[in-house]
Amino acid sequence: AELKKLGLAVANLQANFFNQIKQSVEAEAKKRGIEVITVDAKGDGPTQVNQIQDLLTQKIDALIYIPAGAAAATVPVKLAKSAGIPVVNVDRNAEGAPGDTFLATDSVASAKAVCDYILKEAGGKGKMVIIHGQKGTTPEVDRSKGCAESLKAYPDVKVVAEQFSNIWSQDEGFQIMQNMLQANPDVSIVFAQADGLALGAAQAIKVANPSQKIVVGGFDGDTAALEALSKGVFNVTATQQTQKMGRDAVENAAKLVAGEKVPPVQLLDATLTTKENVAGFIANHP
Amino acid sequence: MRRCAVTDPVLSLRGISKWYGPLQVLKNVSLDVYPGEVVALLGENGAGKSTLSGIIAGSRTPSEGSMTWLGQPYAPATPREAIDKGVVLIHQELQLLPQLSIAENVFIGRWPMKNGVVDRAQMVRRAQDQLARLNLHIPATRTVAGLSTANQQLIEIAKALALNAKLLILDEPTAALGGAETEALFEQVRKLRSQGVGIVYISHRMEEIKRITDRIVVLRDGERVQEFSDSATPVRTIVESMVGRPLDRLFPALPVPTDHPVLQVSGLCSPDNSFRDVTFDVRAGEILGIAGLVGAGRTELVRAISGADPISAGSIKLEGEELRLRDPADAIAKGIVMVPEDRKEQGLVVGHRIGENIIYANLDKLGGRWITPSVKRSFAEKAVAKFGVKGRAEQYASDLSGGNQQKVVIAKWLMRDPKVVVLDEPTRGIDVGARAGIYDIIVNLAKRGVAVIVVSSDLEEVLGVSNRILVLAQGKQAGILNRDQANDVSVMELATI
Amino acid sequence: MALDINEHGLSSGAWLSKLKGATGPLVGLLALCVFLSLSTDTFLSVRNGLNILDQITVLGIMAVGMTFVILIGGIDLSVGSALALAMMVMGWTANVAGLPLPVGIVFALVASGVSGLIVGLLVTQFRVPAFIATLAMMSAARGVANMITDGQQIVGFPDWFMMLAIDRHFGVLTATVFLMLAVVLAAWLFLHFRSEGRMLYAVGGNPEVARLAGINVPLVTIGVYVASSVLAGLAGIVLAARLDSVQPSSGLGYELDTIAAVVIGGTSLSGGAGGIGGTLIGVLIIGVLRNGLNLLNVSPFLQQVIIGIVIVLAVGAETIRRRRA
Amino acid sequence: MALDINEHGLSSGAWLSKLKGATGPLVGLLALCVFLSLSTDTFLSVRNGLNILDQITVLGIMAVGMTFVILIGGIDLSVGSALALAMMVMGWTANVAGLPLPVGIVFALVASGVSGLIVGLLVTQFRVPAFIATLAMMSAARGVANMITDGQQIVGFPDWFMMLAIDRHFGVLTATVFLMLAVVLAAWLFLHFRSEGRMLYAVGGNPEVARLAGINVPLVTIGVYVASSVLAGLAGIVLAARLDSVQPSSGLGYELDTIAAVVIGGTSLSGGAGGIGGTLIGVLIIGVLRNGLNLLNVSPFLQQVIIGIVIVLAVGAETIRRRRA
Ligand SMILES: Nc1ncnc2c1ncn2[C@@H]1O[C@H](COP(=O)(O)OP(=O)(O)OP(=O)(O)O)[C@@H](O)[C@H]1O
Ligand SMILES: Nc1ncnc2c1ncn2[C@@H]1O[C@H](COP(=O)(O)OP(=O)(O)OP(=O)(O)O)[C@@H](O)[C@H]1O
Ligand SMILES: O[C@@H]1[C@H](O)[C@H](O)CO[C@H]1O
Ligand SMILES: [Mg+2]
Ligand SMILES: [Mg+2]
Repeated sequence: AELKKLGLAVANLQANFFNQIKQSVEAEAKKRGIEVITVDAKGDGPTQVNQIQDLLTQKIDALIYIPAGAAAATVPVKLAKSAGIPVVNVDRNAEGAPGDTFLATDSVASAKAVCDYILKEAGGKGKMVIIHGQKGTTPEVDRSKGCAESLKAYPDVKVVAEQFSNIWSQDEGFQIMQNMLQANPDVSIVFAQADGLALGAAQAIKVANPSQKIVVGGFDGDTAALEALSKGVFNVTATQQTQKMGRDAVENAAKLVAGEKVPPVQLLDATLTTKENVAGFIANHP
Repeated sequence: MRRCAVTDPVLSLRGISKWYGPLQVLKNVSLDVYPGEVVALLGENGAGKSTLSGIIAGSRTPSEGSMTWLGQPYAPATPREAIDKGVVLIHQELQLLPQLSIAENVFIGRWPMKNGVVDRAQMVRRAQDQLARLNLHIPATRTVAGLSTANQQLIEIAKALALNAKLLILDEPTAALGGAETEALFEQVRKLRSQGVGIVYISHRMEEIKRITDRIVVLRDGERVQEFSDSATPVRTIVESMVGRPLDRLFPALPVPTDHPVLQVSGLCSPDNSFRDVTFDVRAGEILGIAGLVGAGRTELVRAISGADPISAGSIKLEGEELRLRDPADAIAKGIVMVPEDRKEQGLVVGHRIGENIIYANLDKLGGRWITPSVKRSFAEKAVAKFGVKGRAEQYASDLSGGNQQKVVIAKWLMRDPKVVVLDEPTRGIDVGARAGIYDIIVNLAKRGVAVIVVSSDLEEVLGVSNRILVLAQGKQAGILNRDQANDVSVMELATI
Repeated sequence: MALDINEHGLSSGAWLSKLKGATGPLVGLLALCVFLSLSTDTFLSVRNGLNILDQITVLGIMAVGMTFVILIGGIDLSVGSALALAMMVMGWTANVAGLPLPVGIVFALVASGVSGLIVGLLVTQFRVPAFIATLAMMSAARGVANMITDGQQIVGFPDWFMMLAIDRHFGVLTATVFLMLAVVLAAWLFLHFRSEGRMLYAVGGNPEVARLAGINVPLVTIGVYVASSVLAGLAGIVLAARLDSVQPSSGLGYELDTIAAVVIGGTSLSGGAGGIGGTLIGVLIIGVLRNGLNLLNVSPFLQQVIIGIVIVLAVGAETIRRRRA
Repeated sequence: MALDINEHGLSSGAWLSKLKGATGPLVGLLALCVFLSLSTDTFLSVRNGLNILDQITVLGIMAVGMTFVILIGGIDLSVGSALALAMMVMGWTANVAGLPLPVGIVFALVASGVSGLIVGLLVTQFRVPAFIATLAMMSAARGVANMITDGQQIVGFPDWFMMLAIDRHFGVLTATVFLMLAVVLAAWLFLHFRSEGRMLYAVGGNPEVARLAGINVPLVTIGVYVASSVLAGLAGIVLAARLDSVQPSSGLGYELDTIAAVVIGGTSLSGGAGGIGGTLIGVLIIGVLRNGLNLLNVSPFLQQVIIGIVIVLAVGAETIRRRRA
């Protein structure tokens, strides 16, 4: 069979990372003459289940699926499977019901790299806070795991506060960091699990104007974040290959529809990005 | 006082008609009002008096006809335009903002300004002056909420007086007023008349009409049917012109009460002292009137008896059994029901159908089974028919005239066969014809052995309908008069101690 | 037809007029359906119809409770949180405490009922405005829902549970859709034919009139908030079946959706007027609109704009209709 | 004292009573402050006080507009979206179209004003209930905000802009806090001393009474919705300065926060009663509460529960006070 109509179910278009993937999927599909139907769950699992029902009603040939929540992730896959539609999971995968293939960044390794960098930058000691992503989602779980590994090597760093965000957004990052700074004014290290959160945190720090230096690490390589990185707004991120992820997703969907076999998990690298090497990513996002 | 033939009218109406959809409520009405005269506008409920007032004051637009103001064509599109010309209407319904101060209410929409800002000090001062004109000595900075209806009505009047009107229309200004307040109002009306203000006066109280007005114009079914300018015209003639048929009598003959006491009240006190140490009983088949000046505590007393307000001391016994009333439901369950003084806020859900309103008071009787539309309709229709409500069960209460609304309130209670019926101001704002109907209902209740309590500010009414009259003065029981001892002098003497 | 009139006292015209404020929305709904049937080849199919029913179960159940609340002139902002609380209590009971799932369901309904009871007591005994009482409960119940598992979701319930939302019995209705329809029907019968139902209208029409008519206004009020919360809890259980999981952030923002459905359906926010029929129309408008926009392949951002416009049209149509009349 | 009465017509006791519905909340606010001063060593400091002021700027400005709306008996659910719309228009004008930022600010305020104008027209001319009209606008304006940059955020404005939210002039107030205080003061003066301000109370108290008193009710209503939207837009600009970026998801859920602040401050949802003084107290309660819970290092989930409880206490205190009286 041939891939003619593709459903794209996005978790939340307000996150730049997803928006980049969406734009890449749509560009790639256009190139191949494939029709894409995009739906945005705005972070709500039940909404996404409804949307996927509607996609299936429209007889899509394949589904690219970025789960909106941690909890409901299995249902859409089951729905699609029972309709005989192949599923490409991107960024997040559900344990009980994985997609036919899963495309994502190796978050454990990349988060370890980011944390290694900020912990070293801070001199290997001090108080640290972690702003998590949406609780229980694959990237949140993996990035927490990666950073924890890194922390093992730095016994003098004390994690004094951890909080979860809901939609990985800048407002949330700002709010959470502001709260954390009130309770812990002497924080010197911040790991925010996405660039939106990191940018918000950096701004909260700027507004609070603390006496100590605070190192901030993010994740993603959001368009706006890379600009900010180049201006020294925060210290480091891991740039994910969003463009490639989008292209690969379409590619894999086409293969699955054609009946070809694809590996169940395909992890991509993210590149540790600092002020030094950011220019290349701004010019040309991977 | 006769108008001078050479002066021109301030206001002339020619051929005014008004339709609401297919319903014509004013038919080709013409009217002149001259400076310095008081014209009474009379008619039954629904005759079109308020509609005509609204047209003059710019709050409604006529469907046909024309008006002139001081000789110039006059067609106000908004109340503002009319007010600016000097046409001021005191609406039948209170038009006050309870959350705001009295002063602000008096000057609403026309705040005294100084340097582009509202001059609050001046506003309070001037409002206080206006209140003083009506013998009202309440601080003008007080909020309106919580004031008695009578005082609110006086504020409404003060609001109009502050406007320096050339034409003042008063739509039932005394419906909620007692004798003293009415006098204060009349004094102001006379003063304005002597200053050359033209006045249109609407009321259902015939004795007032005779006292204050120079000329009487009667509306019937939206038509101007007659004019009386001879002050010697007997009331009966005027009333018959209003209702369009001969009227035999207003008050029916009272039955003789039994000796069996149904309700016994002793030493009753209210927590806020609005009445103290009240003791009386009402026998089966008896009508007990309660009289007193405005603010004497009559409403509070009957509300307490019917469970609407708490008491702080004393006892209420029904057929010998002492009652502990925590809320109206308790009283209703025992057979004590009340027709409250404020029809629109307490008696009826005006936005709902008549049938529903009747059902609301009888839900426990209908409860436990399915209230199907047919159950509901037959129940409501029975009530409507039994008490002569002019209307159908599925009509909205808001579509009925005041008199018919009042009958619905009575009907909803009487379907329960109560032992004690309390009526607080049962004929407020109701025309003479409809009033006779309500008196008939009251007397028929007594004939059936019900104990009836009637509270009224209309002295003629209490005198006409009661076997005995309890008089309250500032919350204290001033005395109980038998029918043969009671007359306006004896009642007023007790009320003013 | 003539028989109809005699039996139910209502001609078909009268039936229409029974919907009162909802005729505009009904026209809007029908117009929407006609438009979607013509402009897509997927909308008008049994399968899609059943999908829509599936999709509105949660909203539909919550909207029934909200109709009660709005009818008495109140408002309930806590429904989304009550839903989450019920879900977490159920999940915890079944998957952490290890009790049978039905016990979890009972606990869940009790938990949401308690939340409604607290709201009812705050409103009637402490005179806290409903808006504030339910706003506070929205925050507090969400907090408790989060604390149960420290913010963690719980995944995986017995198969029979999930099947309630998936198995189409007799090839048509899932158990959850059936439940919603049963709730709607029961609520309609209750409001129309039971004296307790009529009390809601009286209280909403004018609480003082209702009190003087012998109706126990505080009791009715408390009952209504408990009902609204329990129905939100029930909706949470349906949602759990649909998602085969529970998480404490469920139902965020549902309060506005639910109120919108009720108000679009012609129930007046000032109380005393409206009903379940209108609410069903309101729920369907929201459901059909979201479904249709997906089928039309309207881009997500434009969808938001169109949803806004259609809601205004559906409600505004009522005004225009009245003006003509 | 006697002099006071003569000069201002108000004794100090009367001043307190001017707050009417807000005395309970004021007591609540004071109790909260005393409690936090005793239980933390960080709360009672100039620095923390200034922090709180910074944190409430956005809410404070929006709450002023919402006070107007609620005073006339309306409600505005679209403020969060109007804020986002203004932010995106400003960002797009300045960073995409490349016009000077002040031009962007003007365009932003105009855009939010248009959104308020549409709401006002819907409410007055098409009789759409405010709840529905603003709910629809909430969806539509959010959609438009998203479409401007296809959902992307815009980061990086001229330094002077960000400094408005950071630089503490004379070591005390940032420009944005100053702006908020100016807005609050202006609104207070307007409501108290301008006839247009008094009209709001009349319209909210009873629109028919207002009409009969010659007040142009539709015009007042439209003006109020425009003001509310423009103030939300202004809050958006302040937020942009604070975040040094704009994104279309900003302000999600702010409508309930804003309404809560106003209602906690004693302004009645049924209109006609309340004022800016109370709103300021409501905003401060929310601000101090959030700040205090952080200083006390209360876990986020427990914070939600406590926020709910404190809101109820602050408002319920009013009832208890009245009962005593
Ligand atoms: N807005 C309206 N729509 C339809 N009919 C109306 C409306 N307002 C008044 N009416 C009808 O017009 C008629 C005249 O009403 P109006 O209020 O002028 O009577 P009225 O003489 O003032 O009576 P009352 O003595 O009870 O005050 C009544 O039949 C009334 O039901
Ligand atoms: N001048 C006043 N200032 C403040 N409160 C008043 C004033 N006059 C009356 N009240 C209060 O208003 C309430 C209602 O009084 P109201 O006049 O209704 O009593 P009433 O005896 O039933 O008279 P009526 O039924 O004729 O109006 C009473 O509690 C009374 O204390
Ligand atoms: O991995 C992604 C990104 O970090 C994004 O910022 C939000 O959602 C996560 O799942
Ligand atoms: Mg009248
Ligand atoms: Mg009275």
